[in-house]
Amino acid sequence: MAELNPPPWEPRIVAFVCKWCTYAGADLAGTVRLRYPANVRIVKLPCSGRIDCFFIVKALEQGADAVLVSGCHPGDCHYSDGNYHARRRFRLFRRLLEFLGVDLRRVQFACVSAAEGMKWADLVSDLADEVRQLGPYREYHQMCAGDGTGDERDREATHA
Amino acid sequence: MRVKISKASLQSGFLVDVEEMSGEHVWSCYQCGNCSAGCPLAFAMELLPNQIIRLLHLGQEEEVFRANTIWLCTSCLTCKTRCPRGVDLSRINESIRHLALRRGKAPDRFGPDQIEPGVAASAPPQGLASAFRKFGG
Amino acid sequence: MEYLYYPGCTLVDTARNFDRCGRAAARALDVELVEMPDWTCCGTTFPLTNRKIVGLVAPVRTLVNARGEGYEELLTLCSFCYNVLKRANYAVRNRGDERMRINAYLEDEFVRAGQEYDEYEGEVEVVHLLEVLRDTVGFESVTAQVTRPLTNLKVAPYYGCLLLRPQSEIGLDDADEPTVLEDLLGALGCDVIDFPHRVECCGSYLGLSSPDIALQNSYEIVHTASRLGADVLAVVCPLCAYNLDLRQEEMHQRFSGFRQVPVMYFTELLALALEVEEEVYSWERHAVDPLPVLQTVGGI
Amino acid sequence: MARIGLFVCRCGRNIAGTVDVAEVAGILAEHPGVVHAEEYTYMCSDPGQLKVAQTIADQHLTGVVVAACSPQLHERTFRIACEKGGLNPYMCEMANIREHCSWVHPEEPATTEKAIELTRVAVEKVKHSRPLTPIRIPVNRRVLVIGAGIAGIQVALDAARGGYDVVLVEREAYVGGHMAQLSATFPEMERSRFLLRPKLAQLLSHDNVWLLTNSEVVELTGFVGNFKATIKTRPSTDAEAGLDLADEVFPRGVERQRQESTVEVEVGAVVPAIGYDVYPLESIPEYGSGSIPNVLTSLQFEQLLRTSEGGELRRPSDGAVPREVVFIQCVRSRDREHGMPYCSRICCMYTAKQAMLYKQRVPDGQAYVFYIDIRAQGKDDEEFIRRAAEQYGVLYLRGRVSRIFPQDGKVVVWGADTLSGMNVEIPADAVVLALAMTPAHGALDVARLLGVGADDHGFLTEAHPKLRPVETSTAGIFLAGACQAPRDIGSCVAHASGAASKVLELFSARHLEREPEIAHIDEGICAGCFDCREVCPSRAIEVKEIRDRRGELLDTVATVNDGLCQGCGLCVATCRSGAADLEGYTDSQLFSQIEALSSRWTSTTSAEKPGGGHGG
Repeated sequence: MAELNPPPWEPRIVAFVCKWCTYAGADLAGTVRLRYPANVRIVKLPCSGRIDCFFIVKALEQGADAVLVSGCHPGDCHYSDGNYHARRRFRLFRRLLEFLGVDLRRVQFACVSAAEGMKWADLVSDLADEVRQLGPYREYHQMCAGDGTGDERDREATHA
Repeated sequence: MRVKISKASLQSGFLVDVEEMSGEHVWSCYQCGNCSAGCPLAFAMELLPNQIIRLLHLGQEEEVFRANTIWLCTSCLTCKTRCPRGVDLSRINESIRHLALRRGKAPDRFGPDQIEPGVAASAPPQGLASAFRKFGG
Repeated sequence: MEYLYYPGCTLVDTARNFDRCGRAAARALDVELVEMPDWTCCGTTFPLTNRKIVGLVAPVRTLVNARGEGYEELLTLCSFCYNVLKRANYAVRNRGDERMRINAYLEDEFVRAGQEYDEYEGEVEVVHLLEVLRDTVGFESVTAQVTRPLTNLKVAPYYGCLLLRPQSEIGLDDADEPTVLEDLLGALGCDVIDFPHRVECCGSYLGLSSPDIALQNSYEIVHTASRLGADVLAVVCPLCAYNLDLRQEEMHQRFSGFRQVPVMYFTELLALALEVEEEVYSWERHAVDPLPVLQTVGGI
Repeated sequence: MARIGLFVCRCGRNIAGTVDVAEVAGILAEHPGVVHAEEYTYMCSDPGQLKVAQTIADQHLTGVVVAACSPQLHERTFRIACEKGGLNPYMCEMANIREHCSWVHPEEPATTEKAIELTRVAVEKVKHSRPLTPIRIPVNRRVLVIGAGIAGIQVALDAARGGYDVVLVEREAYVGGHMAQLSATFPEMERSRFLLRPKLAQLLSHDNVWLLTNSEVVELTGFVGNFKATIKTRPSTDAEAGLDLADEVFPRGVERQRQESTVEVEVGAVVPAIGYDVYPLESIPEYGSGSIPNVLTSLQFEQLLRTSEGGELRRPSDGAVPREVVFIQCVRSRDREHGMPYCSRICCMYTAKQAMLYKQRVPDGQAYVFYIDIRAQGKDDEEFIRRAAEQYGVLYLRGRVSRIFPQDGKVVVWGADTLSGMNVEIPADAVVLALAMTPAHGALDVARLLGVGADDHGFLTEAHPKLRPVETSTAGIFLAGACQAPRDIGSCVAHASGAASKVLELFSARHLEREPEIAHIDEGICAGCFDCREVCPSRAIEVKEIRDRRGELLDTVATVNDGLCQGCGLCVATCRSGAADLEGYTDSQLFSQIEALSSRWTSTTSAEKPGGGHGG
C-alpha cells in the first residue's frame, strides 16, 4: 500500500512559563475552551526569574523549532521583582544568541497574566504560524557541528 | 417632543379619578409588560396596555384619550388572570372609556345606525347588546 | 333532576339550535331544564366600574325572580349570561356597599309594581350545564348513556374567555388549564385535540363594532384548529360561534391556504352522541356545514 | 531504578473526548522507569485516589505521575493520596493534559501526541525528584487589619474576641469609614450611627486591639505567619479635630499625634479592608462635572439627610427646601464605554432609601428615580422598593438621563421613559447622582504592597470567586468588605467575619507548615560571591562563616534561611557556580523535562531506547 503521505511538518515549540501568571492564564484558556494549535509544550517554573538561559539553549539543542519564555507583567510578580531580573537577564542573553547566529525570531519573550487566557491562545497561534513559515530549525545543529553553511553567517555579518 | 413633568402634572387628578372609578391601584403596576404580551388585541392597539397604565402614572390624559387602545379592549381578562400585581386592566379601560365619553373625548359612538342590514340579520343579539353597552356608554 | 333554566336572548334567536340541543340532550340524561317564566335581559356585560350600579339591575333582578321560583340553582348555557349572573351574584355576596345599593334600587322597583321584596343576598346558585354534567350527572354515566360514540371525530375544544374568567369569581374550571370541555368530549368518544388557542379571545363584540380587526382574532383560532387537523371546533357561546363560524367566508377570501372548519355548540355534539331525535338540529344556521364531516367521520 | 506508577485520567469526556487516553497509557507503559500505567474515568474521585495509594503499596512505587487536570486543582489531592500510600508526597507530579491540551485542541493525533509528551515530561521530572518534608515555621498570632470601616472593624472584633492581638490601621482621622457618613441603612431604615456605635464601643475598649488612625502601611515583607509591616502615622491636623463628625467615631483617649512616627510590627496575617470610593463627579461632563449647583453626589445627599433628621431638609446652595428631587441611577456604573462595565450593586437600594427619607422630610415633595433595571435581590429588598413606589409615591422612570443643565434657578433634567416611549424633561430643584462604586483610592498601591492581585478596576482579586472568596492567592492575606467587590453593609460584615475565621483558622494551628520547595546552597561549591543575595526578593540569603577547629575563618559562603525563602529560584538562575538549586524545580529535574521533549523521542518508536538519553 502506498506510504500515506506523512502529516505536514508542524513546528515543536517549548514554553518556559511562570506558574503564578502565564501557567494560570493557559489554564484559563482551557477553562473557557479557547482553541489554539497544539505546537506548544509547557514547562512550569515558579517564576520567570528561575528560567536559566541554558534551558533555552538545551531546548533548541533537543530539536525545538522555537522557545517561548513568558512570565508576569511588570509589577504583578508574586515575588515582587523576579520578572525584572529575568527581563534584564534575557535582554543580555538575546544579544549573545544573536552574536552566536541563533535566529532571534525563534526565541520569544512575553508577559501573560492569569486573566489573559485569550492573549495566551493568540500568542501561541501567532508563534506557531510564524515558525511554520520559518520551517524546521536545522541551522542550530549545523552551527553546533561547526559546518554552518555560509548564508546564515553572511547575513549576520552584514546585519551586525 | 419632550413631555414636561412636574409634581403638578403628576397630581392632575386623572389617575385619581380612574383609581376611584375602577377600584384598582394603578401604582402597584411595575410595568412588567405581561398584560401587553398576552392581550389578544394588542396587535391593533396604538398604545400597548402597559403604556396606558404608564401614561396614567405620568398624568398624560390627552395621550390616553388619543389612542384607540381603550376602544379595542374586549374585557376578556387575559391581563387580569396573569398580572403579577393583581391589576385588572379591564376595569381601568372601562373607567377611562366612561371618562372619555363624559369629556367628549370618545371617537364616534358605536350605535345601531352603524350596523349594515346584512350583519344585523345574522348577528347574535348578545353581540349587539354588549357592543352598544361597551361603546355607547 | 330539575333545574330552573335561563336561556338568554340569543338562545331564543340566532342560537336556537344551541338551546334546543341543550334541552333535549339534558332530558336524555334525565336532567329537566324548566325555563324560567318571563325572564328579562341578563345585562350581557358585567359593569366594571364601581359607580355604575345600574349595570347590576338586570342580572340581580333575574336572580331575585329565580329565587322567587323556589329553585336553589339557576342553569345557563351561554357563557355571557353565565358570566354576568355569576359575577353579579358574587358582587352581592361579597361587596356590602353594592348589595345595599342594588337591593335598595330593586326594592323601590318591586314595591312600585305592588310586589313585596326582601333583600337578596345571593341565595341562588348560578350553574352551567357543563358543571352539572361533570359534578352531578358525572361524565362516566354520560359515557354509559352515549349510544353513538363520536369516535375518530377530531374536535378542538374552545372555551372563549367569559366562561372561565375571572377565576376568583367564576371558578367553573382553571382559567389557564381548563379540562371540563375536553373531558365531556372525551366522554362522547371524540378524538380531542390539544388546542393551544382554547382560551384566546375570539374578538367578542368587536366582531360587530370593528369587524376587520376582530377577523384577525377569529382567523387565528380557526386556522390553528384547522392546521391541527380538527374536523370540528366545539364552542360554548353564540358570539364565539358568530365570530368563528359565520366569518369563515371572509377568512377564506382574505387569507390564502385557509381550510374551513365547521363550528358546533357542545350541546349539538352531546345530542348527536345521545342520538337525540332529528328536529333539534338546524344545520342551516351553520355557515360552514358540519354534516359532510359528521357523516364521513362521525358516523352520523 | 525508578518504579513509577502512571495514572491517566479520562475526566469523563473532558480529556477522553479529544485525547486517546488508552494510547497515552499504552505508550508510556513502555517508558523506562514506568512499572505501572492505567487509565481511569475520574482520578480525583475517592476510588481514583484509593487506586493511587493501593498501587503504591502493591508495586512499591518510588514515584507517581497523574496525567489529568491542572495541578492548581488537584496536585494537593494526589500528593495526600500518595502520602496515605506511604510515598513521600513530593515524589508525585501531575501532567496537565486537560486545561493545556484536551480542552484547547481538537480530536486529532497531534492532541494525543501532545498529551503523551506532557506525560513523558512529568515522568522524567519525577525520576529526578527527591523526598521532601514540609518546613515548620512559627506563627506570629497577631493580625494586621488595613482600614477601619465596618469590614475592618468586624475583622478586628472577631479576631480580638478570638483572643488574638489586632493592629488596626486607619488612613483617616476617624473610624467607621463610609458607614459613619450615612443617615440610615436599607432595608431596615435604622440610623447608621446607632448600628455602628456598639461595635465601635467594643472595638475601642478591647485591649487586644491596637488602633492607629492617620496611619498607612508603607511596607510589608515576609510571608504567611511571618510578615513584618512598617506603619507610618502622620500628625493629625487641627482641621481634622474639627470634623463635624460626632465624637463617637473619634477614638477617645488616643492622644492627638503631634509629629510623624513610624513603627514596625510582626504579624502572622494581613487583612486589607480598605473599602470603596465613589466615582468622581468632576469627571462626568454630561452632568455638569460638579459645576451645577444643586447637583449632589449620593454621599453628599446622605450627609444632608443625616444632618436634617427630624427637621427640614434644605439644599446646601441656597438653603431652600427642594420640592422636586431627581435621583439618577447607574452614573458610570454599567458603563463599558467609560471602562466601568460592572454594576455597583447597592445604588438601587440606597436611592430608594434616600427617596423615602426625603419624602419623610418633605412630605409634599416629589421624588423621581431614573433607572435601567432595579436590582433588589437581598432579603426584603423588593418589598422595600415597592414601598418607595407605592406608599411614598416615588416615580420610577425607566431610562437614562442624557443631560442636565441649569436654567432659571432649576436643574433641567433630560431623560427618557422607555416604558411609555416618551422623552421627559423635569425642571428639578435638586439632582442626586448614584455614582459608581470604585475601589478606594490607592487600592492598587495596597495590592502591590501586599503582593495580591487586583482586577483592572482595582478591586482586590480573591483566590477563587466561589471556592475561596475571602482568601487571596498569597497565603496569610485575606480580603474583607467592598475592597474585593461592591457589596452592601450586611454582606461586608458577613464577608469580614469570613476573613476573620480564616485568620483564626491560621492562628489555631500549633505550627505552620510551608511547602518545602525552597532553595538550598551547596557550601562546597559556593564561592561566596553573594550575587544571589543581590537578587533575593525575600532577603533569605545569609552569610555563613566556616571556621576550623581553632575558630580560624576559612571561608564565607551563602546560605538560605528556610524560614524566609519563598522558592522563586532567582538565586539558582543567578548563581554562576551552580551551587544553588531549588527543590521541586532543580536543574536536573528541568533538564530532564527538556530532554523528555527532545524530538528524538517522537521520531523514534517508543520501543527503541533513545541513544545517550539520561536514563532513570
